[in-house]
Amino acid sequence: MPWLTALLALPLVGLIVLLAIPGTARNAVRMWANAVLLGGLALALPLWQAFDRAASGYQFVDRMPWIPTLGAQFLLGIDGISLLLVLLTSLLGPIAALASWNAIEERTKEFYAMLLLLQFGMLGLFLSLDLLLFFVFFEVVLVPMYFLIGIWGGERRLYAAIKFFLYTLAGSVVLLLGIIALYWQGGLQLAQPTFEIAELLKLQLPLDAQRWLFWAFFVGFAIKVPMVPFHTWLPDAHTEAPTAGSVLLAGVLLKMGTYGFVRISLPLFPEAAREAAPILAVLSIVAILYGALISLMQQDWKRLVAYSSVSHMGFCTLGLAALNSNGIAGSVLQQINHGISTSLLFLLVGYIYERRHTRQIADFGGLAIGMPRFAFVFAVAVFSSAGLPLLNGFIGEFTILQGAFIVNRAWAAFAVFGIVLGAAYLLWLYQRTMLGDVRNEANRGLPDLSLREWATVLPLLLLALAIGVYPKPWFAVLERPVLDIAGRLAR
Amino acid sequence: MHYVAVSLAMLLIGTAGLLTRRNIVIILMSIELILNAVNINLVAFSRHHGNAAGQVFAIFVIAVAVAEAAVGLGILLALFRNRETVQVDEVDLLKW
Amino acid sequence: MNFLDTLWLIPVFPLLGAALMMMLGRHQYLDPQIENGSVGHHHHHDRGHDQDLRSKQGSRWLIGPLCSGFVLLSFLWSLGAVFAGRTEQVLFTWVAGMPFPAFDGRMVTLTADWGYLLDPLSAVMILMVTGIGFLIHVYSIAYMAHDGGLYRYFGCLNLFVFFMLVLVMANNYLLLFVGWEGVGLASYLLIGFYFKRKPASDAAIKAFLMNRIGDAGYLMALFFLLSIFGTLRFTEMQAAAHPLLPWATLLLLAAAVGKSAQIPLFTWLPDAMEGPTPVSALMHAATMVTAGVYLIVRAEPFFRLTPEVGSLTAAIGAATAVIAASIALVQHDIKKVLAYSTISQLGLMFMALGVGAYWAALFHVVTHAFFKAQLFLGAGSVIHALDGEQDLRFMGGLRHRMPQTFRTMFIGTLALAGWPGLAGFFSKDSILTSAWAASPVLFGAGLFTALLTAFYMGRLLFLTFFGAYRGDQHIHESPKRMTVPLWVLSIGSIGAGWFATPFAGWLGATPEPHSWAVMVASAVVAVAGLGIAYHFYLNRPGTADRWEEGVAPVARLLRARWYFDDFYEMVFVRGLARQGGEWLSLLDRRVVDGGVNGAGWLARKVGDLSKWSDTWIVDGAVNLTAFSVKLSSFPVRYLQTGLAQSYALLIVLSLAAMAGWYLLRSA
Amino acid sequence: MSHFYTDVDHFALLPAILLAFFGCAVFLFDFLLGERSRRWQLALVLPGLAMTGWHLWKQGQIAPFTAFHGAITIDAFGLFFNWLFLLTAALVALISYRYLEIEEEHQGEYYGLVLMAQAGAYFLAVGTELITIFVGLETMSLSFYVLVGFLRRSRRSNEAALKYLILGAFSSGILAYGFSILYGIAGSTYLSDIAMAVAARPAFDPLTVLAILTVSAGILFKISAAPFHMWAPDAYEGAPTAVTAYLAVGSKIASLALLLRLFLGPLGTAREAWEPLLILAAIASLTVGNLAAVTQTNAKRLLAYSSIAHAGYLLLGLVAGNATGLQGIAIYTGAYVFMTIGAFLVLMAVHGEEIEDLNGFARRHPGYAVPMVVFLLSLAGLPPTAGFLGKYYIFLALIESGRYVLALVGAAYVAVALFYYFRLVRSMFLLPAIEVERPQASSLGLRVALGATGLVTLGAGIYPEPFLQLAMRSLLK
Amino acid sequence: MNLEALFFYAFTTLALGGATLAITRRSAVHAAISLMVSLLGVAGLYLLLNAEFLFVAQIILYIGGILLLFLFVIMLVNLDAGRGLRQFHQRWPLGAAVTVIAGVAFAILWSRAVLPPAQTMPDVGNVELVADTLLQDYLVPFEVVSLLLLVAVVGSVLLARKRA
Repeated sequence: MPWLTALLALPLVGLIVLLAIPGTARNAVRMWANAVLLGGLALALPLWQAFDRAASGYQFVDRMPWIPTLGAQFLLGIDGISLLLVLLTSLLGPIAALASWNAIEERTKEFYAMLLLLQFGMLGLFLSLDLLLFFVFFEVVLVPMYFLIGIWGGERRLYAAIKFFLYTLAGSVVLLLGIIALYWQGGLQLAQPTFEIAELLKLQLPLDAQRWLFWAFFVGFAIKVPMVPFHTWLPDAHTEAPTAGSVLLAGVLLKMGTYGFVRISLPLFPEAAREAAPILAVLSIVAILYGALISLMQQDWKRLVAYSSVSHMGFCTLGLAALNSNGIAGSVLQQINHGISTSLLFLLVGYIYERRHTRQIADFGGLAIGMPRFAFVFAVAVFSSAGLPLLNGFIGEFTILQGAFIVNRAWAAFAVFGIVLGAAYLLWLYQRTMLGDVRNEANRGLPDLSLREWATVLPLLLLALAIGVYPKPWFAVLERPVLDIAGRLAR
Repeated sequence: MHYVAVSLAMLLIGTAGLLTRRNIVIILMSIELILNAVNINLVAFSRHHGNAAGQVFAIFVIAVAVAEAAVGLGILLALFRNRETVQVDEVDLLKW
Repeated sequence: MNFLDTLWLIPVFPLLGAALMMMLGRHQYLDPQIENGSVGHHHHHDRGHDQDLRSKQGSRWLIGPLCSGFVLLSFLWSLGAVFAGRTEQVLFTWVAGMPFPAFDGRMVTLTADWGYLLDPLSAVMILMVTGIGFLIHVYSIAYMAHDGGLYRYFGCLNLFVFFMLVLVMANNYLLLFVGWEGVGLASYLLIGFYFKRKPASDAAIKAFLMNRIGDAGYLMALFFLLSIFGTLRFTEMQAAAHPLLPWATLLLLAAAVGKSAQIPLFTWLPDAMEGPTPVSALMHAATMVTAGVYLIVRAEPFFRLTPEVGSLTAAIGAATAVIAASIALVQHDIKKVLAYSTISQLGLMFMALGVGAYWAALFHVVTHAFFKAQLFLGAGSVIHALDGEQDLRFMGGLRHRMPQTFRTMFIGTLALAGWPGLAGFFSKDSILTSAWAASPVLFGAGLFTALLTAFYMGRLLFLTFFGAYRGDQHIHESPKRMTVPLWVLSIGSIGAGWFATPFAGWLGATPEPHSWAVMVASAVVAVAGLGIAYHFYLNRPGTADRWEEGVAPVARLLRARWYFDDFYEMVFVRGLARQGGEWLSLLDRRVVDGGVNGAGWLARKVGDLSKWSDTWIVDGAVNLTAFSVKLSSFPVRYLQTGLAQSYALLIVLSLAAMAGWYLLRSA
Repeated sequence: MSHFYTDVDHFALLPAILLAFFGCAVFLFDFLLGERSRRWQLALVLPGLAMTGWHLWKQGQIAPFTAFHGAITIDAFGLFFNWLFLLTAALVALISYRYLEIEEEHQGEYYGLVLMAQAGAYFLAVGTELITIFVGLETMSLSFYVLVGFLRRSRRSNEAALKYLILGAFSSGILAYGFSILYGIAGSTYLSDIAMAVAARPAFDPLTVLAILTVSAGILFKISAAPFHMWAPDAYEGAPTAVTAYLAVGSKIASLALLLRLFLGPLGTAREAWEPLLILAAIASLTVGNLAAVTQTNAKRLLAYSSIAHAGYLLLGLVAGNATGLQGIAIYTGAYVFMTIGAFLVLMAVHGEEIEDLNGFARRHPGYAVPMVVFLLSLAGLPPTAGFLGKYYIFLALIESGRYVLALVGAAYVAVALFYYFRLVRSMFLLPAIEVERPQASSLGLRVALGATGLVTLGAGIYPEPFLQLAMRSLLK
Repeated sequence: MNLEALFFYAFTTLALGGATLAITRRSAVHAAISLMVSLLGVAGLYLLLNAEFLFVAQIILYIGGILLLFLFVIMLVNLDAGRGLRQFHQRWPLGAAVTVIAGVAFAILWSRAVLPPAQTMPDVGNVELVADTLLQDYLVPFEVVSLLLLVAVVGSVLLARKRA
């Protein structure tokens, strides 16, 4: 059974059916979209069981000819790394859809159509094992995200939407040049020019070519992550995006960059990666500290969370820069963790925005009095994000830092301060919004989390706790692919 | 080579007219001059190479010149009906 | 079935309690009381209101006993375990990372079990945590009876006990860190219990952040240890000298300094007194702050191999002891006096650790736990009676009105002051003896601290319980549920000291032989301190003020708490703030409003700079690109004049240029 | 038939004859029947195109062959471009009908001129002799001059036609001058002879250089490459929108065919001499086209500038000079036909030229707005659209030939291009409508054309294999 | 100086002088007449080059056809009414200068050019030769040019006719 193809096709089929539903039947649209995304989750979850953790290479491979002229195939498959990201995507999709149930009153049908298209693109990116297919999905996600931000976003949505689009596009065209150049190099060495990653891994690339290719791919991925100094699209995009957009942007889209590093840059250009690692690490550390420091100064709740993403993604890239198994495994796990905790934060910001229609931190205070459940969930999200042990964030950060420490003790030493600062801005945020007395009467009598809202946050809460308390299975899934990559890098 | 020089001079005079005059009719005349320059060239080369292809080409160029003049003047008339001008630098609705 | 197989149950009880509180308390997570404007301390409640509250929340009375019961179960279980012997129990593999090369080149795997180790060291701590924890739970039932948020309170208290147990029972450094951070979390939650008050939440954040600085050190230490030994499990780490070991111990010391509020990271502890008094007793006096000491004792083999770090420990300890004690001299807030006293005593313990008297430090931890908890709870009783009044200047003469409290406080004071025969005397004596053996300077510092301790404790006692009452409250003795724990604790305060030798033996240490000279000195100092206090505050009231005028600069220094907070503020805030122009001063206001001290200040200041650079430099570059694209659009556009002839001109010009290029090329 | 005019000759000429025949028929019917006939003219044009197509297909069966002593060469290259002309003409005819009615200039000559222009273009693709090419080019150009000025009552249309004519005639003169030099070099007007003569000379021979200069100026003008592009924005803006589409596609790719014929054929051996020139022109086109488009407020003008940029990409394909580059040009032009006509036809449906007129368009007519997004994405070169494939091949060709900097420049401008293309998307989707509903120029023909262009643009992006095979086979045979 | 050279210079003077006058005359009618002179000069050059057919074609087609067309239009739009207007636009020196520069560059290129060796014309009458060439080798353009002229006729009628 072409499992992955079915998984990928589901949102697309759902989208086509959705287009047939009249736009005025809003509830039907909502229910259908939610059902499709939940169906996707139901389809994805059994992968966790069926996945063979001991096997090297890719599993559930679906291979079909696509553009034989170019040597591009429709090639889907997963290993442990993509398995986790696919599961995360499948989980965040329905959550984002459910979270938007009441928030999107206008152009509902278009909204869910975009959501389904986005889901299709995200799944496709993590599933594809063919570089051209990968690139296509890399671009496909841009359009729905542009519309999500541009139509249903905040005040500066027009600016944010095009900024997001242009930034990412600018990176991806360079990425495209890299892919083309790699393909060409492959054509010189292989019998048949191909985009298949597994085949390209067999290339013996000269160091010089590796360097050029690595930096070309770097530009594309670093902007997507985003690494400092390419990060400034992120706060705008996040702040202006609707909740579902922020959740998917932070939860999944940013991972495309780090995933690209893990899947392509590191294994394909190991020597160049070794050369570039110090630069990557320095940029990551700058991102960690810089993001955290800027977060401290934010007056806008959502913007703060957005900047915190810069900091957290800095940890992910630092792990990659370590180039060893712990760094990479920690990085992948931290990608998942960031997806969980930051999505939680964005969901909560979204819910409070639905109630109060402001995101200025100064407008809040004392919310814990009227909304204890909200405050509780927010506290868990904050501590998860701050990397408290027994919650998910700690495991990832610890492993990353350990990996970095092995390579260079100074890296770990600098990055560790990110943890201190992380606690600082998060707790301060918590204090200014949740604690204290109610200063603004508008904050009194706000309804606490509804059942639907609970349904969106609970899976994430449980997952955060589960990863924190028992991370072993997650590492087990990652072990094979990460060791393979680290092995290539060590050679 | 003398003819080539005449041709070039003719070409330049036509170009100069095209670039400097305001009157559209005269600009169209300048284009005729340019085509004549081409013809001088063609006929000169025709003799140089000892075949008639150049002359035949010149005939076609003349035909083209006629056609262009006709259409050009037709457009000029249409414009004149709308704008009451034949000064080329007054025709600048479309810019930037 | 071996009783030790059930070791894992010990932390589970309080965890159950915490979870139960979280589940049940969802609806009454915050009690309405707190919403009605109380700031946590009690006004006179008329019974009717109380009844009303009770009828509204039928299960309210159950919370305290239930949670106390869980801790009691834990205590009993640990009693059983302690007497059953020493063991190590691995529950499951917790973190299972990837292989990596250790410093010596072997490939090892990053793993950490969720496992417990029961040895004398942890046994002592377990008993202390559960025992004192139980007493404080019981005490809280009455103390917090009128407060809102009981579910939250007891839930957090149980959570704290759970994490503290994880901390002391962990069989590896990583799991220890779980407890380490966990108690930080519980501490944050409890200090900020009265979350509507800004100082409370400020203090909570400050405590958490200052601890986090230490934690950063802990994490780094973990990485060093992992790379040196390839494992984090206590029983597998074979202590051996390694060139990088000093780094590990130094970083561990940094962690301990944060958690145990030593110089320079001590300023959070006095602020932490914003929490409810039982919390101060439990966490910020008896148990949590001693985690630092526990950590160093746990890491004893490494510290032994790195004497230079030991010396630093001793120096930090001695300095902290003297400085904190001196600050305590001038505090007016009864809880602040005790807080500084705690810091000072922790300093003594660090001094002991530094000179290698690990058992002595631990011994002092135990005795200190008894009398400091007792003192805090007594102070709580006083505060409770005075309806929230904490200022010594508005107390006095309480001895008759609160006899039970007075008696227990009296015992506690003497014990802390080191009255011969009481617990504090013996433990302090052990420390001084070791210090004497190590260095006369340290000994002097210790002795001086003892003098100061006796003095300020005497001051506290006299100002509170003697003389005439200077306030205007209706005073009543606290209920039994509060005084009984006090009495139980005073048993420890009196008797614990006599078990020094068996204690050391149990830990496998050989105490220094008693030195009579040290003993005498210590006793003399204690008595003298108390005597001076008597002279100053009871015999001749007003002497103190005169003295203060006499040594005004010193007094100012002490009042200002040696300018530590101001120093942090000045360096991290104002130093930068003054440089900037108007926007910086605007920021300053924002920062001052922010209320977080220390590193947070600096961070935010730099944060603003980064934000500025983000807006103007990084984003600026991008926008500049966009702008210049747009800008360059215009010249290109305005070439398009609309004039056909200028178009033709460009054609000819291009032709000329191209022809020129060919000419130049061939020339 | 005489020996001057053989069956083969006839067969080679047949498509052009058909086009001319149907063109004349349209003129004639319009003249004879007047008003009443107009509804049926489309019924004359489409069968005419269909028959032309039939014969093109038959030619394809026996291609390659030459006729008229080598004046015409029916080869894969020529057929490929002719198929594109055919598609373009058909689409333009389909979309013009209702548009002309609204503009109240619905006259029969229009379709006749469309067919005549295509007949002229036919010789640009298959002509291998200078006079044939020149006359074909002029036939096409003259048709376009008239078409651009077709809205006689519109000042803008007059003006556009006038400027186009003056500059076009000037450039034709320069081109003819260049042709005369080529004739001077070879003593013959047949490309094969000229090729030999040029090959016998060094690349930087002064005469060759002169020929290259003038010929390239003439042709670059026609494909609207900078710095000979200046007419394009004005002509595009002033022309009737349907004609703009035809101009932007038909005229440009026909001239491109000529460019390739000449520069890869007779001038191929002088690559060294013309390559820097074309590189400059390509970069200038990319720069001018993309930058000037950024701040436009008129949608047609914006697309005009963008078509200048597209000329730049096409030139890059030629500059790369390898087989991939040619494939790239073929695929790019194929995609270009559909996406450009698609974009223009949506503008026609909006019946407005300013970008502001598009505001809120998506709410009212999502059926047009969504395909427009596809067209714009394709124009910008994003996957999964046909435009991506074209850019892909161009970049691949540049990288294969080691021209990394050019590839990077080309890639960088993709981002700029997306910025201005998405200003249209922004208007359609993100901005509220500023005025009451405008008359909408929808018609069956428009919808059919929209469906066709949209499907091809997206379909070729998603499953490009058949399209690639087609393009490859047509160009590499 | 032989006779042919004399004629060459005479016709050249006529052609270039007429051309110069054509683009500098203020009156459009004068310009048209100057153009006629220039075209006559060119026709003379054709004669010198043994292109008798072209000589005739030049006189009939150009002078008879095109020039008449020009004059006709000049009358129609009443151009001489605009005599008082500026005839050169303001930036004409720029245009002239660029032309000169381009001319110099082209002239230098030409001066270095080497033509292939000259051939002699076949010994047949010019008209016969041209006719043969036209109808044998250049049948296609001959057919296509009819299309061109058709387009020109239809187009100019369409554009120039009074609107309905």
